[in-house]
Amino acid sequence: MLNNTTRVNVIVFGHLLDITKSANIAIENVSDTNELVQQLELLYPFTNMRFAIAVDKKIVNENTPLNDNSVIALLPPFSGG
Amino acid sequence: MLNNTTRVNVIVFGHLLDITKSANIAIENVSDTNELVQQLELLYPFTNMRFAIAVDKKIVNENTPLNDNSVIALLPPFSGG
Amino acid sequence: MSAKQPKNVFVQGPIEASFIADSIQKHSSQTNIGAHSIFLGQVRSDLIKARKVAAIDYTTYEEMALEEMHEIREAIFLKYQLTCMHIYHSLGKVAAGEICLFVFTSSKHRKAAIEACEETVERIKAELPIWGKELFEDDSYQWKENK
Amino acid sequence: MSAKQPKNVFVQGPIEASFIADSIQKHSSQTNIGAHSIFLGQVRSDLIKARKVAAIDYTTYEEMALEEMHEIREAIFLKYQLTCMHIYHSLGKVAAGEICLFVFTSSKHRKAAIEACEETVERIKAELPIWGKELFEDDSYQWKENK
Repeated sequence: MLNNTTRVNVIVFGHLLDITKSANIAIENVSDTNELVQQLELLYPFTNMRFAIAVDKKIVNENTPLNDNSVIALLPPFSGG
Repeated sequence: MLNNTTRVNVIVFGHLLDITKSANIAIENVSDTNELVQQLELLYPFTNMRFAIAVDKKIVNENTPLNDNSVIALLPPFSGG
Repeated sequence: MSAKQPKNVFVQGPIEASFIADSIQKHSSQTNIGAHSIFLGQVRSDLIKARKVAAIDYTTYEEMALEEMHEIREAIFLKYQLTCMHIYHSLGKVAAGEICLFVFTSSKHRKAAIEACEETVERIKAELPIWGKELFEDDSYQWKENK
Repeated sequence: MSAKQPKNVFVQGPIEASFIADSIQKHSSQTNIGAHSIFLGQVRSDLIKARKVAAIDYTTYEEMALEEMHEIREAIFLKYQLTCMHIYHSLGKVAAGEICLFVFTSSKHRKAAIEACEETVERIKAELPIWGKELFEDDSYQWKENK
């Protein structure tokens, strides 16, 4: 099982795009959303940015396990209408 | 002052028109709205008909004196919109 | 823009969708508006004692209705932060499926427009001397009663 | 008529007044409708730190937004006696003065249409993953924040 690294696709929206510059980020070796956020914070200056996390199109409020096919979205506060 | 008879113009709306057949009725010798209603009830079968009375375009809820130029409207329940 | 001048609100016959579109379009130059709330009353073909409503024929006591409408308008403008308000009510015959009432409020933020529109509709129904005569398909009629 | 099928709600660019008129017109054949309630969101040219908003550029997480919208639609149909409900939101650039949101509810009596429209607008603003980027006249921008 050593070669079974998790690779998740992260989609980025709103003002977070100004920081990532890219709408799609691949992150490897993360098993849950807490680990994902830690990884992202190493890569990008996300400090003080407010955003929700959706896993497979559902917003999650607690640490959530991820698997190889998870689609994670980083969602800044909505401003439609 | 004997020849000084009050003559008021009564405008009729809605289902009351089905009874009066006329939209304008002249009524003489009435000094207030109570007297007017009594006169009208002698002329028309108004029993059990619900209507408000407007004197000079304002709905009156109490007996109101009339004068020679008063315009009285008989207003069944409104049903606009 | 102003609640000061009495305005006519009556339209002969139904209110057309194109008229509503024109009213909306006219507001595109007012770029301080963020929200519009619109209420439309449409004539229903209710079935009453096996007779179907084909149209409603509206009459009013116009002089009184315009004075009342002016009072309602002033009260609504005092109570809500509106940019503008437009009200149209049909007179004469309006067939089932056609529009007989058009209330249109605009404001910077949605709350004022939505609440002002709703209150205006309620006041119009309760306070304007307007009567609807429901004309049935068999040429009989009855006077409408609002709930 | 049905809340069962997911429907697309997104429109590229502004929502035109003629599109709104067509939507209204289409309901004239539904003679069981007595009331329509419409909410329109219009892009304001707010002045922010001496820069004027010229347009808003809307983006969405479409797959998620359509699922959320479907849930909102089902909840509203369960809660209110509606005849129908139509919702459109712009994507891409909408200039100041143009319409970016169109919510349209219809019912037999006014209460259901009015309340359903208001609740739907609130839920759209709070729950749909949509972001507005305010484009200023000087070509700078900022991300919009809803109150």
